[in-house]
Amino acid sequence: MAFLDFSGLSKSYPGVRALSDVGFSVPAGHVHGLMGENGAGKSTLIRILSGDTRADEGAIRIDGVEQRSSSARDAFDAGVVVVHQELQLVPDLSVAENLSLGRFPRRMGIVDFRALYAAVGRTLAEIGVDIDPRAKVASLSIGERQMVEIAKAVMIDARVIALDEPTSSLSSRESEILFRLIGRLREAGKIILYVSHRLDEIFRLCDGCTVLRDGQLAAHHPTMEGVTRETLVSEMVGREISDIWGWRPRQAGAVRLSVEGIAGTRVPEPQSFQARAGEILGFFGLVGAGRSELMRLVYGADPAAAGTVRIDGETLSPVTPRRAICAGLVLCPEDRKADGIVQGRSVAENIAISSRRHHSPMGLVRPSREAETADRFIASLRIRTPSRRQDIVNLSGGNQQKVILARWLSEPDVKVLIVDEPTRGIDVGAKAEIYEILYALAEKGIAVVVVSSELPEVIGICDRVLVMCERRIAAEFARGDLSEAALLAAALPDQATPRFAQKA
Amino acid sequence: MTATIKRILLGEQGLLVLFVLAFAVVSLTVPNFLTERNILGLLQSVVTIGIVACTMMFCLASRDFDLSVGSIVAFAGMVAVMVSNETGSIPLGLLAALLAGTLVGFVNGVVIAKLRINALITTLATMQIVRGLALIASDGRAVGINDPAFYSLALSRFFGVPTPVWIMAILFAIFAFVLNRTVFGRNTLAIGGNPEASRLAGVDVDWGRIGIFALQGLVCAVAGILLASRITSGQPNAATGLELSVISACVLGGVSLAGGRATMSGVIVGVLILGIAENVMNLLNIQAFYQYVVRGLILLFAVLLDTLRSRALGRR
Amino acid sequence: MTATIKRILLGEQGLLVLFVLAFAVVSLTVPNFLTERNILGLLQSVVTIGIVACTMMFCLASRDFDLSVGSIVAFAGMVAVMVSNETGSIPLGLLAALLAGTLVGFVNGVVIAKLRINALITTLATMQIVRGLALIASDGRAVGINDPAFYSLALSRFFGVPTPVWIMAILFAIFAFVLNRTVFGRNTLAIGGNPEASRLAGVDVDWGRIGIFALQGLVCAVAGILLASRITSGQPNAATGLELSVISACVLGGVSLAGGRATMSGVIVGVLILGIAENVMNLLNIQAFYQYVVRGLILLFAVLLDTLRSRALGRR
Amino acid sequence: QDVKIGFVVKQPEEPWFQDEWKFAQEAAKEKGFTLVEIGAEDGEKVQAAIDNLGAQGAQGFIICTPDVKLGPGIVAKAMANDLKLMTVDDRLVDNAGNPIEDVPHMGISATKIGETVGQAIVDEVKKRGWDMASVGAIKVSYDQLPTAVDRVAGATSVLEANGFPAANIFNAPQAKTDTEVALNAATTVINAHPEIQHWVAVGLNDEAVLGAVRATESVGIPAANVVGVGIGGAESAINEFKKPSETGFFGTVIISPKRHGYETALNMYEWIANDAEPEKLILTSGQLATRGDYEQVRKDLGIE
Ligand SMILES: Nc1ncnc2c1ncn2[C@@H]1O[C@H](COP(=O)(O)OP(=O)(O)OP(=O)(O)O)[C@@H](O)[C@H]1O
Ligand SMILES: Nc1ncnc2c1ncn2[C@@H]1O[C@H](COP(=O)(O)OP(=O)(O)OP(=O)(O)O)[C@@H](O)[C@H]1O
Ligand SMILES: O[C@@H]1[C@@H](O)[C@@H](O)CO[C@H]1O
Ligand SMILES: [Mg+2]
Ligand SMILES: [Mg+2]
Repeated sequence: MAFLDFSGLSKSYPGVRALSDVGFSVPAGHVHGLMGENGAGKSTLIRILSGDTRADEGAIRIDGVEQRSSSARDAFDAGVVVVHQELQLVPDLSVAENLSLGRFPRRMGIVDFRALYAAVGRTLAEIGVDIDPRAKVASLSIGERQMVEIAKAVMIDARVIALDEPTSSLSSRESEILFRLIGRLREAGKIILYVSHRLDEIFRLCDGCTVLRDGQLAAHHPTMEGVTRETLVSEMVGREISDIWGWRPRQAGAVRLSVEGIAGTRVPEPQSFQARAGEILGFFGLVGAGRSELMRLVYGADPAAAGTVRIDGETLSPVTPRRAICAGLVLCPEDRKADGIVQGRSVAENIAISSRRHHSPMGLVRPSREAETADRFIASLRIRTPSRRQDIVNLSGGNQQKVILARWLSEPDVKVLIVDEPTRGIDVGAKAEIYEILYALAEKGIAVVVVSSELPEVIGICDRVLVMCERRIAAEFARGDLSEAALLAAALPDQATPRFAQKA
Repeated sequence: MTATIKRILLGEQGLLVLFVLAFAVVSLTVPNFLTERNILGLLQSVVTIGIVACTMMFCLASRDFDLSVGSIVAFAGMVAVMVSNETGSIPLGLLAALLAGTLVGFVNGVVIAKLRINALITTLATMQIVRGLALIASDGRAVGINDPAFYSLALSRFFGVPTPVWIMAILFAIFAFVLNRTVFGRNTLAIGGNPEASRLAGVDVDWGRIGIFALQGLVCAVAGILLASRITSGQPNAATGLELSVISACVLGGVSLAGGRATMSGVIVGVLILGIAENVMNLLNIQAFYQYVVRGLILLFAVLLDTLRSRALGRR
Repeated sequence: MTATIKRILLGEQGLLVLFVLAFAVVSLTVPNFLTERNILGLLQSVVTIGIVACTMMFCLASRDFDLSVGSIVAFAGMVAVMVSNETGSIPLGLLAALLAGTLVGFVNGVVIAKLRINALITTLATMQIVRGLALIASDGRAVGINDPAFYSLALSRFFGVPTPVWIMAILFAIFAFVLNRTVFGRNTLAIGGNPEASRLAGVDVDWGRIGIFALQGLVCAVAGILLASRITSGQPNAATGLELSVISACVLGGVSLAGGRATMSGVIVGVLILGIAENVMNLLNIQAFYQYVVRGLILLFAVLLDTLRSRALGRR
Repeated sequence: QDVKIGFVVKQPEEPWFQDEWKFAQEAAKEKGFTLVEIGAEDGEKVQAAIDNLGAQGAQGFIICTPDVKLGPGIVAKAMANDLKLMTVDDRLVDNAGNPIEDVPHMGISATKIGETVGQAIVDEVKKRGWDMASVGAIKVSYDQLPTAVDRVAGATSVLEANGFPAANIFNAPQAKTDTEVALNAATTVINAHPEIQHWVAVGLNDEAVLGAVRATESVGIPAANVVGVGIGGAESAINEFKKPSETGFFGTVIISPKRHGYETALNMYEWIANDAEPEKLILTSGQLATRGDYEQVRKDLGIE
């Protein structure tokens, strides 16, 4: 019987021990969960498996044969396919080309496009994804891109498939497609490594799981028998977390953000909504419902064609991110790699970039003050980094997300905080802390707008929820009326109207 | 009405449409422009730029940069002439030149892809080294061609069109095919579009880049041979500044310096725009100093239109 | 032992350490190198490159590119001389030159940031336009300086060191401070790291870029004035090819062309390496053609070391 | 005392300067002094070169300056470094544009050499019996370089003085001084005037004129209908004469790099070693060489 076996894996980066002496094995036909806090070493393990990085010590064996992959190509040849945490697609190539990159069907060096489109079309249909194989990836939404990445794993007849947080940008509907797919792969006898911060997914999918903590093996469960939520959380975080939502009642005050009739290229019809002081307003919807696009218009990240945005009654016009920030409206963006992190700059710099104008007299920066702020957030958000001087690209995905949050939390005069997918890729422990911070901000009188695709999160933390469907605000729910069924029903488009999406 | 015009001008084929319009205007207004002789002369004048642009397109599309092309053209021309003279055999001379060009390109590629030295700096360095070698080999002098058969390369014609123009046209066709239909071409675009993703997908990025540079060297050698034949000698200081003209032509033709985007038709239009601009300025007898200014303005204007077009298409 | 050496050479200060080593070797082996005269001569020879490198560093760090610096230097020099001659007032001449330089830079910036035209093409265009203007203004001939007081700008000395060298040193200090300690400098690096993220974080990316180009123009004008004063005339052909030397110096000094990485100390070392290489080749009487080759090899070698260093530091 | 002399030239890649250096080295070998060759393409490099020479203990230098207006700066720099100064080829001028007479100079007037070209063309055109009024002239110009402007102007002035219609002189501007650029510019001119049967060509140097000649060939004008006369007489011109059949490149006005290189170096040596100040002004003249007599002319000038 086939199996995947890790033994004694260790890997260090300057100042960080990402993995130390990790060993476990997974039998064929199993879906194995890999869990741990942000920075625990999950992605590192997967990168080693994919040949992208080399371990300092230790070995990986498949069916007892030691793998010596030193490139992605070698790993492929050994039957290993990896869907990485950060999307790895080429925007200007077609979906089909992306899916067969590195393995084009060819005749004498010439790509057989007919065969390619046919094969890809078949695969996509098979897994139930409605995307044109000829469409350029640049024209797809993030969720659709994620599905393309996942389709990659199916296209190739691999023995080992590793998925690093594949659902972090999928809607529940798309996640369902993925879960069905994983079920099929498992039946076909593949070995599947599944990284996720979502415990319910682990319980639903996995045959066993492994927990990493600080680069070490914290627990290994060959089966899920007797494993509970509580055990996993305490193995991951090292402490008990009773109620991760921790919601408590708040008093909504005056209207702080008032959006009237705003519209733009990707939100064609004028939309209006208000957010009040001390309230946490949720935006729920399926992927592509237009939530992110709406928030980008409100923030001025994209130019609005019509509408007004008022903060405490003052009109911002036209809105630009800079004006918005000065007026106390900030947005923590959804796509951290493209719109969030400033590559090549330190953690401290990434935190200070926006707020430093408040404490830089005559345009002179004050490094000591920025250092202090950075250290404060590194401690309070438990950002795993060797120092505040570390280049942000070297942080794990979840820790990058925390740094971006810290950037906005360090803004002094915030009146309205919009966070788009605030806990994407964030571990349970940190999630609870982030919710706590959002509550504290709301209680200080800030209007907090949370855009989220995670139904439990929306229900767990929001005081009021607006549901978007096909780029319109379709329904509103007070906290008392929140239920999964109601929200989903409001988010799903009418059967009559075809779903707007896909091809741009 | 205006919407339609806008759609046509700023559409996918906008550059081409604009080019056709501009060509029509020039043909009608500039005396002596639209004559067979002049058009053939114009085409011959863009042979070097056109040929080198074929592979520069690949280079830019893969997010690289090659400043050494002018030096390789000169060097290969020198080699062709010197070896032909030495051995008395033109084929041997041509072979040596093609090998020399490919070798320089290959070295560029290896240094850039394997030692991971910045392409700009590497090719800036080889640009100087190779120019130096050309000068050293010839002691800084032009080397005359002994065997007049060598000239016929440039002087011969098929169906009234000079051979170099045919060669350029054939290379355009070949490289359009290579870019769109071969694994090499698609990988090139992938490497430029997202090097990291390409590497993770198992594309051999290093060897892809090396291949592009080697091909660039080979194609520069072809251009160098034709140039030597046209000017009937190998000149060590030929083709200085070629790199900027070629890169301009490519960018005019919509090749993105950020990698991942290129079309052969665009590059051809870019090459022709540059050639027509020079030709028309001379036909209109615009003073040399004003030519600088006009050249700059045309460049700006053409790219501005392309930018508007891309923006209208909603690309970022 | 070897580990220690490796650590020192490839450490954060590796380029500096290497530079000091190389300097020591050169001082010991090359006759006449380490004399006060020669060092002062050397420093004077890098004044133009050094001054322009200050702002080119900002330009590259913000992921932009400026090819027009050489033309601006020449143009500003011409303006300084012509206006001084015309009005009889040197201060007026200098002011006009500074304004002219800033204006060109500002136009570059606006075209690049607001019209969103590729920086390479924009500055390639202004490089030609501005050079053309300089040629037109002077009819292609150098313009002599009427008032000898203008020369004293370059000839005067403080504590035995020529004024231009002082000015360069002061600009080094100023721009090191600007880069590290001002919001403008930090924003420059952020823009280079990720322009979109910077914009969303409230950085005024457009005006930041415009500011950098305008500053670049101003600084080029300073260099142009000093150059005119040193060569006692305004020359429309001055400083051709300056852009490549300056960019080389910056990249040698570790400025990343992909934006987001720059240090003043690195750039100073880069400038000095180039200057020393030229100086030593002439002291050793290396033949002109071999100088090309040596120059290329030095460039490659210096960047190779820096690459090794970066890799050892685990940067990508 | 060890004598060290600098020889600074404006375009080290040009064959002409290679030759000057070569002959200067001959003098150095003969007299046993050190010759330091430095290429300095612009004013700033000239300054650095002079400093460099001073630093390495040279006593004097000879320069062909990138621009004659650099005169006052060069004189001042030479003085500051305590170096003796001579100029070759191009004579320094002061700010008012007058020659700086204190500096010994060996060279040739650009206008005069242009006139020699013009005269050679006129003579040949008359000899071939063409109708002056129907001949076209390609003026390959490089206006950025004052020497080039003067040379070409000298040539066309002689053409016009001999009845050549000014309207038939067509400008083919070069953006760079290489043959390909001249070829492209000249092609446009020729194609714009298909009615003209006979062509003459002038330009800054041999390479420029060669470009024009190649252009006539590429459109199929027979060699017998073309008279191009270049300036310089280095390899690129000689190659033309060595071609098996005659081309439109009729001749070149050779100036002697031997005198310019060897004699200036020798004079500088005498000045330093024996305090024998050279003549303030030596003007050499250009001599026309054609296919028939170039070997003899070169021998006469002491080249080869
Ligand atoms: N190239 C690198 N250079 C330096 N440190 C690195 C590098 N890559 C990863 N690390 C560090 O290694 C540790 C493990 O990172 P890894 O990405 O494996 O975490 P993870 O478990 O996937 O976290 P997340 O849940 O946030 O994705 C982190 O502390 C990270 O900062
Ligand atoms: N660059 C783009 N080009 C074309 N269409 C786009 C682009 N970006 C987004 N879209 C489309 O706009 C629609 C709205 O996307 P948006 O990101 O706002 O949805 P969302 O509700 O925030 O969902 P999520 O962020 O979870 O994907 C999607 O259908 C998407 O396909
Ligand atoms: O530049 C020219 C050079 O080409 C040679 O002809 C001698 O004179 C110089 O002025
Ligand atoms: Mg991870
Ligand atoms: Mg969204």
